[in-house]
Amino acid sequence: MKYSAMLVAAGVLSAGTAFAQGAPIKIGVLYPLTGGGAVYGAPALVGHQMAIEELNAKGGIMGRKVESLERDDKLNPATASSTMKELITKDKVDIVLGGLASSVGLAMTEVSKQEKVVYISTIPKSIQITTDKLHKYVFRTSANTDQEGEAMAILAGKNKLAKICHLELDYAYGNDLEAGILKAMPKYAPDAKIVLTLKPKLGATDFNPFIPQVMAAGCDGVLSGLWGPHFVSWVKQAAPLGFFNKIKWISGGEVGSHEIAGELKGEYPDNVISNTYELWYKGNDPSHKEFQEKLAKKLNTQETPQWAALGYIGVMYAAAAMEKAKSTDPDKVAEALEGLSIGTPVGTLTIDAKTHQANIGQFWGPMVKKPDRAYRMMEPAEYIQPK
Amino acid sequence: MPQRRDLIASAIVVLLLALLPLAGSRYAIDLTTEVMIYALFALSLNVLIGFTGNISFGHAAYFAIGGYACAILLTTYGWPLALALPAAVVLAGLVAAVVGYFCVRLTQIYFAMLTLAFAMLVWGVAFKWKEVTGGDDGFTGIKMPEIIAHHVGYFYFTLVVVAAGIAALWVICHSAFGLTLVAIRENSVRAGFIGVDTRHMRWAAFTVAGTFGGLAGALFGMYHRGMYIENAFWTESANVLIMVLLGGIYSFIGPIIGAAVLHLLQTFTNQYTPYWPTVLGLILLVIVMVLPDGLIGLVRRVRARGGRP
Amino acid sequence: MTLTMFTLNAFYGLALAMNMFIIASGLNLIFGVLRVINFAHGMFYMFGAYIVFTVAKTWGAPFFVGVLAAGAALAVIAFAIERLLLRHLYDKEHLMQLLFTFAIVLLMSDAAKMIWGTDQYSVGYPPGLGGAVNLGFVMLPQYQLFLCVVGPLIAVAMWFVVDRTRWGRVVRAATQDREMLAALGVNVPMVYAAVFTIGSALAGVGGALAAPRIALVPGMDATIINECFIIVIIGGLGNMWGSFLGALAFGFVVQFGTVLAPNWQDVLPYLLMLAVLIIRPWGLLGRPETGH
Amino acid sequence: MTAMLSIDGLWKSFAGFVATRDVTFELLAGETHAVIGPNGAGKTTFFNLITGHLRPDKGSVSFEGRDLVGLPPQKIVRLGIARSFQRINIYPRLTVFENVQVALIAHEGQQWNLFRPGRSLHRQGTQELLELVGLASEAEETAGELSYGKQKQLELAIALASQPRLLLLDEPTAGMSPQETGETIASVRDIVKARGLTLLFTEHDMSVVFGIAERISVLHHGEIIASGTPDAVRNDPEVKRVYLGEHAHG
Repeated sequence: MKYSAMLVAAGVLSAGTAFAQGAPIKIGVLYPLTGGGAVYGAPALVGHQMAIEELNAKGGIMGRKVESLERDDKLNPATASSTMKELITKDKVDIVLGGLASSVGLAMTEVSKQEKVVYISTIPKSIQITTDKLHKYVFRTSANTDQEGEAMAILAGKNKLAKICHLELDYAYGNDLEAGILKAMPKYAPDAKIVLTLKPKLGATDFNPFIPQVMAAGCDGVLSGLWGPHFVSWVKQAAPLGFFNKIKWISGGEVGSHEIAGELKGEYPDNVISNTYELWYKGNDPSHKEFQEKLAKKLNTQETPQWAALGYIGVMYAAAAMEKAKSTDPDKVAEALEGLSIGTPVGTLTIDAKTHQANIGQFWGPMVKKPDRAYRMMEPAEYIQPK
Repeated sequence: MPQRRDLIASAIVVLLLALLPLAGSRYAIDLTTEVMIYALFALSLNVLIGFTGNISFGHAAYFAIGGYACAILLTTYGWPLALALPAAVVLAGLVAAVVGYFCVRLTQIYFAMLTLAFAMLVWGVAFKWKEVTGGDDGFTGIKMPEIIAHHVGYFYFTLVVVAAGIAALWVICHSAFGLTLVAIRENSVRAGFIGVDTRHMRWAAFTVAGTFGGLAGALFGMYHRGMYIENAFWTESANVLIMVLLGGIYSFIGPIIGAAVLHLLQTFTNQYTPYWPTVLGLILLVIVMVLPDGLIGLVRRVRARGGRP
Repeated sequence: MTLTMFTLNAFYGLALAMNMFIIASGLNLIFGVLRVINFAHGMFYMFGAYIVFTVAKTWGAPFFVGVLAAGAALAVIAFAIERLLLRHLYDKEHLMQLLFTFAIVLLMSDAAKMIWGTDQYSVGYPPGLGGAVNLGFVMLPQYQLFLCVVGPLIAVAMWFVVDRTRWGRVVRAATQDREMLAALGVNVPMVYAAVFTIGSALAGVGGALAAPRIALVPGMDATIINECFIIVIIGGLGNMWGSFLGALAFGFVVQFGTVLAPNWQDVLPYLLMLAVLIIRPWGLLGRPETGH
Repeated sequence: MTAMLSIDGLWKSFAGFVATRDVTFELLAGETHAVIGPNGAGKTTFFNLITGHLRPDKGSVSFEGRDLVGLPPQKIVRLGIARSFQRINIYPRLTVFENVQVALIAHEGQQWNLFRPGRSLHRQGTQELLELVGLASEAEETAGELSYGKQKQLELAIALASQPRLLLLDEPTAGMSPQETGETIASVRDIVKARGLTLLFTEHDMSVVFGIAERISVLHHGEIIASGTPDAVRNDPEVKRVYLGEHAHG
C-alpha cells in the first residue's frame, strides 16, 4: 500500500455539494509525513481526509463547508509547535487535531493552552496530556498509557502469568506504559511477579543485548511495549532461538494490527496476545462496515491499516462538538466536547467531562494462524473498553 | 567608509522590524520572531565556520543548553528573567569552553565528529535527566514574565536581544580578534608563524559561538514555551549548518540571510507538500554545483556584473 | 555475568561488529581514496535493504539473488551520481562535497517514499539460515554466524585487492598523490568512479544482508550513517584495518555496554568516539595529517 | 661578531629516513647566510626545525642564548625570528593589505582584542611595509589573485611585519622569472641592510647565492658538509664532488 499518493492529493475536496452561507470551517491537522513517523502519520491522514470528504458530502458542519489544512509535524515538537501556531494565527483554523509522538502531543497541548484553541490528540498516548498538562482546550480520542497498561494487567491475570519479564522502550511512552501496568497489576494480576525489567532504547534495531537475558530469566510471560519496527526486529532476532515457543507475549503498542501481521506473515510468532484500535475484519458497530468499505475503496485493499480509524474519529468528534455547540467558538466547542458521546466505527465513545479522555477501547486477543490466510488474525478479539 | 553605510542600513532594518507589529498580522510577528532567533543561531555558528574554518556538527548542544537552562531557571526555580537569561547564556558559554578545550586539539572532520559526540552527550543528558529536563516529553509550560508573555511584547524583546547579539557579534568578528580568526581559517600554519597561538584563538572562537548559540536557544525556548530534546539532536545541528552554508560563510550577513531563507522556505513548503526533503535537496544541489559562496555570493556576483558592464 | 552469558555477548558483539564492518568498509574506502565524506552511505544501505525486499519478497527471487541485485543497483546509482555530479566537486572544498552528499540523502529519502511508500517491511531469512545452532551451553542464530563469516571475508578480499593487485596499487597511490598518478598515465577519474561505485555497492550489500534481521522502515538510514562514521573515525579515516578494529570496538562496546549500563545505551557509540578521539585524536590506526 | 643562532648536534628523521643528520651550525648576528644543497638535501626541514614547525629528535637550537627546542612557532616568532615559505603561504581570501595588517596585529599581541576594529589598526605600518616590497598599489586586491611573484613579495612583507631580527627565507625566488628574481633579490638586500637584519636563506639559483651571501653552508643528505665564505665553499673539494659536480652549470 502506498499512502504517498494520498499526500499529494491532500486538500482536494469533493465538489458539487451545496453549502450554506458562511465561511468554511477550518480544521488543522498535524501528522508526521516524512521520516520514520510517516508509517503511522500517513494512514492516519488518510482516515482524516476520508472523514472530511464524508462531512462535505453530507453538507459540511452546520451547513458550512469543511476545509482541511494538513501539515507535516516531522515528528519534531518544535516544528509542531510553530506549525500549529501558524495554522491558528495565519490560517485561522477553528480546531487542531493530530500528533503522534508524546512530545509532539505535549507541545501541541501547550500551544492549545496559550492560544486558547481546541486540540484533540488523536494518537499520542502520553498520560500527561490528560493529567498534569490538562487544560480546558485539550482532549484525547486515542487510548492513554493507563488504559493500555490496565488492559495488559487484565490479560496477565487472565493468562495466569506468574513470572513476568517486562520490556519497555526507554522513552516517554515506554515509561508511562510501565507506570500504567504497575498501577493496575495488584488489582488484576495479584499473583504475578515481575522478575526482570529491561528497556531497550527507542529506535533500537539490535536486541541481542536483551534477548538472552529474557531467555535466561525463566519467565512464563512477557509484558511488552515494543511497538512496530521494534517488535518486528525483536521477533526476527529472537524467533530463531525458539524464544516464542514457551513464553506468552502480551504486548501493547498495537502489534496485533493488520499492518504488522500482514507484513510479517509466516514470520509472525506464536503465543502473541496484543492490541489494535481497529481490525478490518472485526468491528464493534454497524457503522464499521460502512467505514471499512470506504477505506478499502480509498486504499484499494481490503486489508486496511488501523491508524486511519484514529484520524477519522478525531474529525468526527470535532464535527459533532461544533454541531452541538452550534458554534466554532473554542470555549463553546470545548464545553460541548465535555461528556460528548458519538457513534464511531469502533462503537459509541464518550469523552469524560473531567479528564477530557475518550473511553476508546482496543481489540485485544491472541494472534492465530488461519488456514485460508497468509497472515495471522486476532481471534477471539475482545474489545476492552475503559469504564 | 562602507561601515557607515552598513550602520545606516542596519538601523533602517531594525526600525522597519520595529514597525512590523503595527501591520497587525500575528502570523508575521511570530514568523519574524522565529527568523530572528534562527538568524542569531546561524550567525553564532558562523563564528566557527566562516571566521575560523572549523565545521561543527554539534552546535545545537549550546542552543539547547541555553534554552533548557533559561527555561528551567525561570520555571522550576522562579528566577527573574534578568538573571535567568544571562545565567543560561553564561552556562552555554562555559560548557562550550569545556567542550571546545578538547575539540580544538583536532582539526577538520575529526574536529567535527568530536563536536558531534559532545552534542549527542548533551542530548543524552537532556533525554535521561527527566526530573530536571522533562526527558523526551520536553520541558513545557515555561513561566514567562508578564511583560513579554504577549506575542508583541516577545517580538520586541527578541528584536532588542537579537539586535544586541548581532551587534556584539559584528564587533567581535570585525575586531582584531576576528581578523586574526580569518587569518587562521585561511592558513593556520602561516598564522602560527606570525605569532598567533591558533589553538587558543580557535578555543576562544568556539566559546564565543557557544555563548551566542546559547542566547539564541534561550530565546527559542521562551518563544515556544518549551524545550525539547530534539533541539539538541544532530538534525538540529545539521539544520543550522545548512542555514549558514546557504547564506554564505564568507560574509557576515550571509548566515542571517540563509537562516531567513531556509526557515521561511521550510515553513511555506510545509503548507503545500510534505516533500520538503526534495525541495531542500534540490536547493543544496544548486548551492553546491553553482553557488559555492551561498546566496550572498550570488548577490555579489550579480552586483559585480552589473557594476562592470 | 555468567560464562555462558559472557560467551553469548561476546559472540553477539562480534556479529554486530561484522555487520557494521561490511557497511562501514565502503564508507572508509571512499573516504580513503576520494577524500569525500559520503553522508549518502546510510541511504545506500537503506536502498539495499528495500531492494532486497522488492526482489526477494515481492518478486519471489532467492534471497541471495536479491543481495546481488541490491549491490548491482547501488553500483549503478552510485556510478551515475559520481559521473554526472560528484566528479565536478573534487577540487572544491570538503564542505561542498559534504553538502552534496547530504542533498543526495534528502532526494533519495523522498524517492524511497515514492517508490516504496511509508509502510514498514520485513524480509525473511534465507532458507537454512533462519534457525539456531545448538552448542549445548548456548544457542547461536545461524544468520549471525553467517555474517561473522562474511565480514572477515570482505575484509580479506578488500585487503587482497588493495594490497596485492595492480589496481589496488593504483588506488593506494591515488590516496597519496593524485597528480603523480595522472602523470603516470593512470585514468584517475575512472579510478575514482570505480572506488565510489564499489564502496557504495558495499553499502547496498550491507543493507541487503542486514534486512532479514530487522524491520525496514523509512529513516533507517539515519542511525546507521552515524554509527558508520563513528566506526570509521575511531578506526582512523581511510585505514581499512582501522575500520575493522573500529567495528570490533563498536560491536563489543555497544553489546556489553547495553547489557551492563542500559541507561547509557542511547549515547554509547558517541561515548566510545569521545574517548577514542580524546586519547588518540586521529583514531586507533590513523596518522595525523601533516602540514595542511 | 657573536653567534645569534647556534645549533648543536641536530637530528631529525621521518620513518627511518634521516632528514637532518647531526647538524652543528652557527649564524652570526648581522650576516647574510645562504644554505644550499640539492633537492631533498633537507633545507626546508632544517628551517622547520629552527622555527618550531618540527621538533628535533635530538640536539639543541638556541637563539640569542635561548633554547628554542619545544617552543611552538608562535613563541619563536615573538623572540624575533620570522620566515617565509618555499610554497606560497599567504591568506588567499584576505586582501593584500589585510595579509600584512594581521601580522602586525599579531606582532603587537592585539589578536585578543575583541572590540577594536581590526581594519583600523596599523594602517600606517601596513602601508609602509607594502611600499617597502612594492605592493602599495595592489593593497586592496585579493591576495590569492596576485601573480606568483607578487605573492612571494607579500610573504616577505608578512614576515617583516613580525619585526624580526632574524629573517629566514625559504627559496625566496622559486618559480620566478629571471627579471622577478633580480628585483626580489635587490629589494631583499636593501631591506636587510636598511633594517640591520640577519638573513638566513635557502636558494637554488647559484647566481643569487653567490651574489648576496656573506657566508654559505652546504647541506647534503641532511648533513652540513661545508660552511664558510663563498670563495671557501666554491673551492671546497667535498662540495665540488657531491654538489657542484652534480650541478656543474650552477
